[in-house]
Amino acid sequence: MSDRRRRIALLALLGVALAGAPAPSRAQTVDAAPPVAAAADPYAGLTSPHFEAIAAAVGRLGTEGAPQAQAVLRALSAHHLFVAEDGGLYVREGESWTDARTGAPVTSAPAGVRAVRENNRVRGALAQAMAGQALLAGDAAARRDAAARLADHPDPAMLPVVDRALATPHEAGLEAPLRRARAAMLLSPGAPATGEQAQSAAVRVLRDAGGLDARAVLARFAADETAPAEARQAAQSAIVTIDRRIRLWSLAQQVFYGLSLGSVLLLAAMGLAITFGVMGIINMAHGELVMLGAYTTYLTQKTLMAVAPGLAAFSLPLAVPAAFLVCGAAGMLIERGLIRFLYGRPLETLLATWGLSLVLQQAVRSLFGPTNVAVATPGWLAGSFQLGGLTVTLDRFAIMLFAGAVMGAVFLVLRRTALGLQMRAVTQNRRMAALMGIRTARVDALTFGLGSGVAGLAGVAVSQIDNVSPNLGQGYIIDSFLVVVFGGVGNLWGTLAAAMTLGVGGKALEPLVGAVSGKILLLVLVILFIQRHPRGMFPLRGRGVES
Amino acid sequence: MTGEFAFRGVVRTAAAVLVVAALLALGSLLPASNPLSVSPFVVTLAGKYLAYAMLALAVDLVWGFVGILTLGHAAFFALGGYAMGMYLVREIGARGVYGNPDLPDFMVFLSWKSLPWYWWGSDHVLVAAVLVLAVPGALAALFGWLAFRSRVGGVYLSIITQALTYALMLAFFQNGLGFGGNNGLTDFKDVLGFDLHQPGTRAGLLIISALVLAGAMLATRALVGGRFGRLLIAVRDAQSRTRFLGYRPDQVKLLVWVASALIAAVGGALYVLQVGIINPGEFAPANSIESVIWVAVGGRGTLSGAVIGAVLVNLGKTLFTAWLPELWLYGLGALFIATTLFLPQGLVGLGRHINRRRDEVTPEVTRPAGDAA
Amino acid sequence: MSGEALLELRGVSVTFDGFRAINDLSLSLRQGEMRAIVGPNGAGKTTMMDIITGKTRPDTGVVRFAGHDLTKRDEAAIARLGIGRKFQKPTVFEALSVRDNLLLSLKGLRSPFALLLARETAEEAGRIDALLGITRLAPHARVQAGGLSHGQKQWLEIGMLLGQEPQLLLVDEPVAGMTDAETMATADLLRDINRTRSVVVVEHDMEFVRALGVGVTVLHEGSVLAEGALEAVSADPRVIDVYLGR
Amino acid sequence: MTDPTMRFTRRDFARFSLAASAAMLGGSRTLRAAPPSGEPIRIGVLHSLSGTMAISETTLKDVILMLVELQNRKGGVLGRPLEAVVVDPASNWPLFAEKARQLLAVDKVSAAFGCWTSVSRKAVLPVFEELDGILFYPVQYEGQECSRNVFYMGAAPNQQAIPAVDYLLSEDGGGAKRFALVGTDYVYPRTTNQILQSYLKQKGIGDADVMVNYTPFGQSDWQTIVSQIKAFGSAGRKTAVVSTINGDANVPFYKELAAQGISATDIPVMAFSVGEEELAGMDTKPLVGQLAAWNYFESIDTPANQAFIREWHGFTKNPKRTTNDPMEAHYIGFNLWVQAVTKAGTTDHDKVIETMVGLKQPNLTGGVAEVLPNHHITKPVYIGEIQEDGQFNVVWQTPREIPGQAWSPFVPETRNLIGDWRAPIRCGNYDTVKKACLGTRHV
Repeated sequence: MSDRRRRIALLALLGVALAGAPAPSRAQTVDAAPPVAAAADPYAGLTSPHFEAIAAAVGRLGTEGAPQAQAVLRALSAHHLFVAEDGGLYVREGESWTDARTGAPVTSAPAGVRAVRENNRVRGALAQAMAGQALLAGDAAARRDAAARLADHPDPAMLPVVDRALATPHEAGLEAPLRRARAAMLLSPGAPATGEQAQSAAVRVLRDAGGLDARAVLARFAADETAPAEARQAAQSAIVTIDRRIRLWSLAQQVFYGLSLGSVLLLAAMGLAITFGVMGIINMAHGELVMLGAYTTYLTQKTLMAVAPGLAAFSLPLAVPAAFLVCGAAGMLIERGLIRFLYGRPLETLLATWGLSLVLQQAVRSLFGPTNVAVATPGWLAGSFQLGGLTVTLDRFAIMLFAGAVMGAVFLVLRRTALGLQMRAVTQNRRMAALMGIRTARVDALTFGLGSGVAGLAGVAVSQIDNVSPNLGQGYIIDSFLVVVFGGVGNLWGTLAAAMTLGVGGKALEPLVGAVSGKILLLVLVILFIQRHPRGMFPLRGRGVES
Repeated sequence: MTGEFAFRGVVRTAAAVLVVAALLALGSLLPASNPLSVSPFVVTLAGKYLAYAMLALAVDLVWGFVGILTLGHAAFFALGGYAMGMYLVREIGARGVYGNPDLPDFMVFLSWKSLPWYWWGSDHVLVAAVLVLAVPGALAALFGWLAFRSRVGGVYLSIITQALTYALMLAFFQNGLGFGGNNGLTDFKDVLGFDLHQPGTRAGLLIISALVLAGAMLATRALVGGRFGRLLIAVRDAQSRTRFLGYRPDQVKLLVWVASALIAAVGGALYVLQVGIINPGEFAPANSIESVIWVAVGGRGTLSGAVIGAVLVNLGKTLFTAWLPELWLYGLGALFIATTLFLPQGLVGLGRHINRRRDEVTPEVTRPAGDAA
Repeated sequence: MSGEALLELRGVSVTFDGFRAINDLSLSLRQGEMRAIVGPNGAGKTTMMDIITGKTRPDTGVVRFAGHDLTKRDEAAIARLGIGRKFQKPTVFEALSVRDNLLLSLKGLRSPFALLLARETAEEAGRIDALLGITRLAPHARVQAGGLSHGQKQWLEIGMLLGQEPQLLLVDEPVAGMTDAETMATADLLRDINRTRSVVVVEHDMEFVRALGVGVTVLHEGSVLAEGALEAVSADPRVIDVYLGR
Repeated sequence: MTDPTMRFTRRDFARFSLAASAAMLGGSRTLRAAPPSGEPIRIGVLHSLSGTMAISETTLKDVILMLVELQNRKGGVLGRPLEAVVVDPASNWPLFAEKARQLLAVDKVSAAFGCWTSVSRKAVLPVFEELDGILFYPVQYEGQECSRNVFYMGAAPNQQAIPAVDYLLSEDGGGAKRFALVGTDYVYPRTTNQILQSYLKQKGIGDADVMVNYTPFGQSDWQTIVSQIKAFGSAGRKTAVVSTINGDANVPFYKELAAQGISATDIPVMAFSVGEEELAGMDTKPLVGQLAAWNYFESIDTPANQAFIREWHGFTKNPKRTTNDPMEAHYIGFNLWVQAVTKAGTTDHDKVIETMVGLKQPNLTGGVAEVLPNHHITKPVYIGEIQEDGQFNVVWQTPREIPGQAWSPFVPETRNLIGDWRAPIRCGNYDTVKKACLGTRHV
């Protein structure tokens, strides 16, 4: 019996295998004589249910072009291209339909239409084709992007397009990427035979260009037995050169990763450095305040989308003050309603705030549901830019700057404002401060509010790189405490140093021992460090500390 | 005299624990038809509470009497649990899913070829018993020695205890470590030949837990009751003064710290026997914090309070997770806030407040300076 | 001067991040001597105490007590050598009863393991009662120390000091915040103690110092400014300078 | 002292769930068939409503409540009303065991629907076997288990992982030649990757072309790993990522992918734990084209699915609330159970378990789920690409339902194991070579 079931399973697997049976890759179809039907009608492929055929057709539209090619490709990328039962291709703009092949508007909506099928394969071909189009017809910026795209995704079928672009006069900025693209194509499978010289030259171009994509092309070429030996040799050595360059840069890269991780830790810990470090309140609900900040960001974004979609891109700048105010207010509420009754009893505070954190989590769960909420990353924060061999991701970079800014602001408040002065006075000698007429209660509330507000700011940053869910806070509370204690309680510089040390240290360990062991190792190191230096990296000195 | 009342409380509570446990155990052996019969579910539950009570007792010993706020005591609890779990897993022997006499199931299906060396001897009950005490004890000794010698105190100590348990949690989550990763150790069959699923065995385990707990309570009472106990209070409240009297507070702390870790470890072992699963979740810092909260709810520095707190809070948890699945967290959170605000000395403190007599003092009356640092 | 030095500091210096608290301080105390240390705030009186009792390690210099090098020992070891210290602010174990405070101070058991099993012996009870007598705290024996008056706490601490049966007592401003009556009584008590033990008293209160009628060492900016009988010292222009800032 | 409270609990459960169902029925009180009567049949709902797993499990609780409501509207089961007993194991594994025991011993539920993580299942397994209960487990899992008391409604590895890799190997899938297996460090990814590795070897993919990486739960900083993947992809051969990353860590992972400019057309990511529910919490624009393999997608257009989604939106009073694969699994499981009870004419656990095998239940995607002798079911496999709207666009599917394999033929230790709960074998781990039942669990 069981054998029968086994057989069914095998059959199924077989079916699977058949479904994905090897089919000729697009590059080949382009060079080989195109399928009979397609020869007559370049659009025929698009009507096919098979991704392979669709991709092929798209490719050919990109290379060989056709009267309506551009319009059709644009329509396809916008999901506006439809196939009718009769095999007709139609573009839909709102409610009006046009015949894709001729561009002529059709009066009555075609019958039984379905959207042209898409998948990664088709999208890939589409991107190539559009790049080809842009290279010939686009504006300067579009042309440069297109050239870069073609260089990173070399496809010999595009060679004529690139050559045409090179032949026509073009601005200086375009030359390099075009050369790179051309070189990459010459070394890619299915490239026209150009002989060893040309290939070695191409290898040199790519070697000087460097980068992972160039490396990929060279690697493929070097592995290809049919290519001439010398050229492959050259490719090999080129790869070595590139790898060396990459290794050098990767050090800088690790540091960048470390610093960006450090700034996240710093942001998360800074609020705590105030409430815990300066006021000595063990606030276990700190993480939840960070979470509130993240949810405030979400709400800000949602409201903007609703009321002023145009401004959606600015939701983050708006979320910053919003989160600060919301969390600051929440903080003062907590201080007035709970913590002030517990001064001088830090451990009770710990327990009460722990209880509070449970309540806050559950409250958010009831309000927003237990699942994550989506916080969009505005366009100006998406993607990354190259700094030499260094990939700088925009969101991380922004968070670094943000962390720096917040740090600076907190310093100003503590060092330059009356409030800051009063805060330090109260924390150093409450009774004396009171005698000098400082309204300590008010100062306490404000200080805690400030710390909570900063936690909220951390929430804004975190919403860009992490889940926004009721559990968000839990993920940061332990690390935050560790940072503050490691740095030395009551010392913002210490917090900064600790955050960066943990960040860079963690990122330095990760490639060596893996993420998990790295974190464990780091924790152990911190424990040992604190046992050598019981008051952290930057201990506060003076008589007051002892008691 | 110091805590006299509390200590009478200890005896009373220990007695109560024994009686209730005995009643439940007997009740579970009655036929279900009998009105006095107790569902085996309740028995295991009670056993679990008592195991937690051991943990709470351990926490109270260091927090209530030496002023060390530990946020990582669950680590010792869990380690004791794992040691016991290893033994129980080996007991399964060839009855596992793969019928492999040498390797636990989780190793078989992650294609381990042989037992890692640190599993050696875990199939002998005596070795297991030693491991239950030795491993957490050794860790506590090492950690404590380092910490107290270099005079790490206050929140610094609290935070690194938390870091310790957190690190252990991450470590045990790793499947590479050979303790079943996230799944931990489970699906135990029997202990010393007694089928763990038999009501008889369960009843027996409950009785044993009660006896061990009562024993631990009286032992700690002796520890903190006598002259040594006075020294503990002295160390808790004015550590440096004891130095100038010629005492070595670090030694005192270390002694109590290790003792406390051992109590927690035994608790963990009993826990695993009755709950039937141990996994890295037990190391979660949240668990340690909760154990502190049990003590706070019951009344810090009273021993009996720790036990009462642990049982009540967990009972509440059991009931509320069933009654109000959506809302129970509010209840729990509110409970902690309310206790700290209105019952600074916990339930025992409340009880004492009600029938307070003149000049009767407890360690809690004056705020330990040790806390603030 | 006859008799070898019980306590000797030679060329002791210590700095706290830049600030020289003790500067090449030398001072020696004979067996059975009582010495009063005076000096304006920040003269380094308390720091000197810290150095002797091992709370602070000197950067340079020698600190010897009855032939032992103190710089190598920690507080506990030094206390066991027979140096008792009374703090400026009375520090007693407030959660414990007066009796328990004294019990803990009694010379003898110090190892935690020994204490585990130790029970209070009749002999110890006797010593405690004696101390209660000396410190006039008998009526409050069972009261929690936290509940005592300031003066009583001072006395209790002195009692604990005696319980240690030290050769040398370091007493830091014992009469701060005491009534005149209490002050005089304290003076008597210290003179009493001095019959059997050496004493170093740090004090501002000149009346009190006069009442003690002992040799005086004036500290200034971490080193000895003048030494000798009170009259001589208080006549010393440099001292007057320091005190009256003329 | 606990005993009376327990009785309270029991009474209180009744009160709670009555109140609950009353609230749920709300408007629907008007339409009703022959009103069910008599002692209600209790079924347990064992899903975390708090803690880390609440993210995924709360929805499943709601689904069961909805199905119960529907069934009661249809006249209940055996003419008796159904009553859902909801408890909160709070993402705490020992608590799962405790709650399971409570449902079986105290509330005497006829069947329980619950668990998400493997560890929670492993935690309750001994309890269900000891007290001979019935558990319907709705989530795809690592396999290598076959208990008499559990019915596995989610996909076994051969119903998700293997077909997914086949797609990636195919031309349409990009013809990947290099694979990065990225997962959270727990049993499901470990086992799945182990299976995939030996499968890939069979497909002629060398070890050098397979990269395996494990990260802790809730990993939130993916910079290093993503850059490693990027480098791994620069060897000149088409590279794909197979992600067994646990739900929570996915958002930062995809965000980092997008940030470092890795698009689905360059290095596609095939995920096994990312469904509509998870996407609802993500900004999907940068994810377009990323892949997921499931046995159900909300976007699959069948009348049954339409009706189900309509019910769901009505029940949750939220027209945006998504449906996902584990929900379908519960739908199938619940209806199979109803069938079994009706057919057996009793809720007696043994009889129901006996009746289950061989039952057929139409799934929501136009196919049929049949309960196999190994207590797994037949499932179709779909590959979907993420679209801007947070839905999946099905780009590939298996020609027919695939029967679930309890034991993977790709793991040497279990190559010869099968589960068959019918006479004469009656064994969850039967060695077809030794012709013997391993272990003693099920005797």
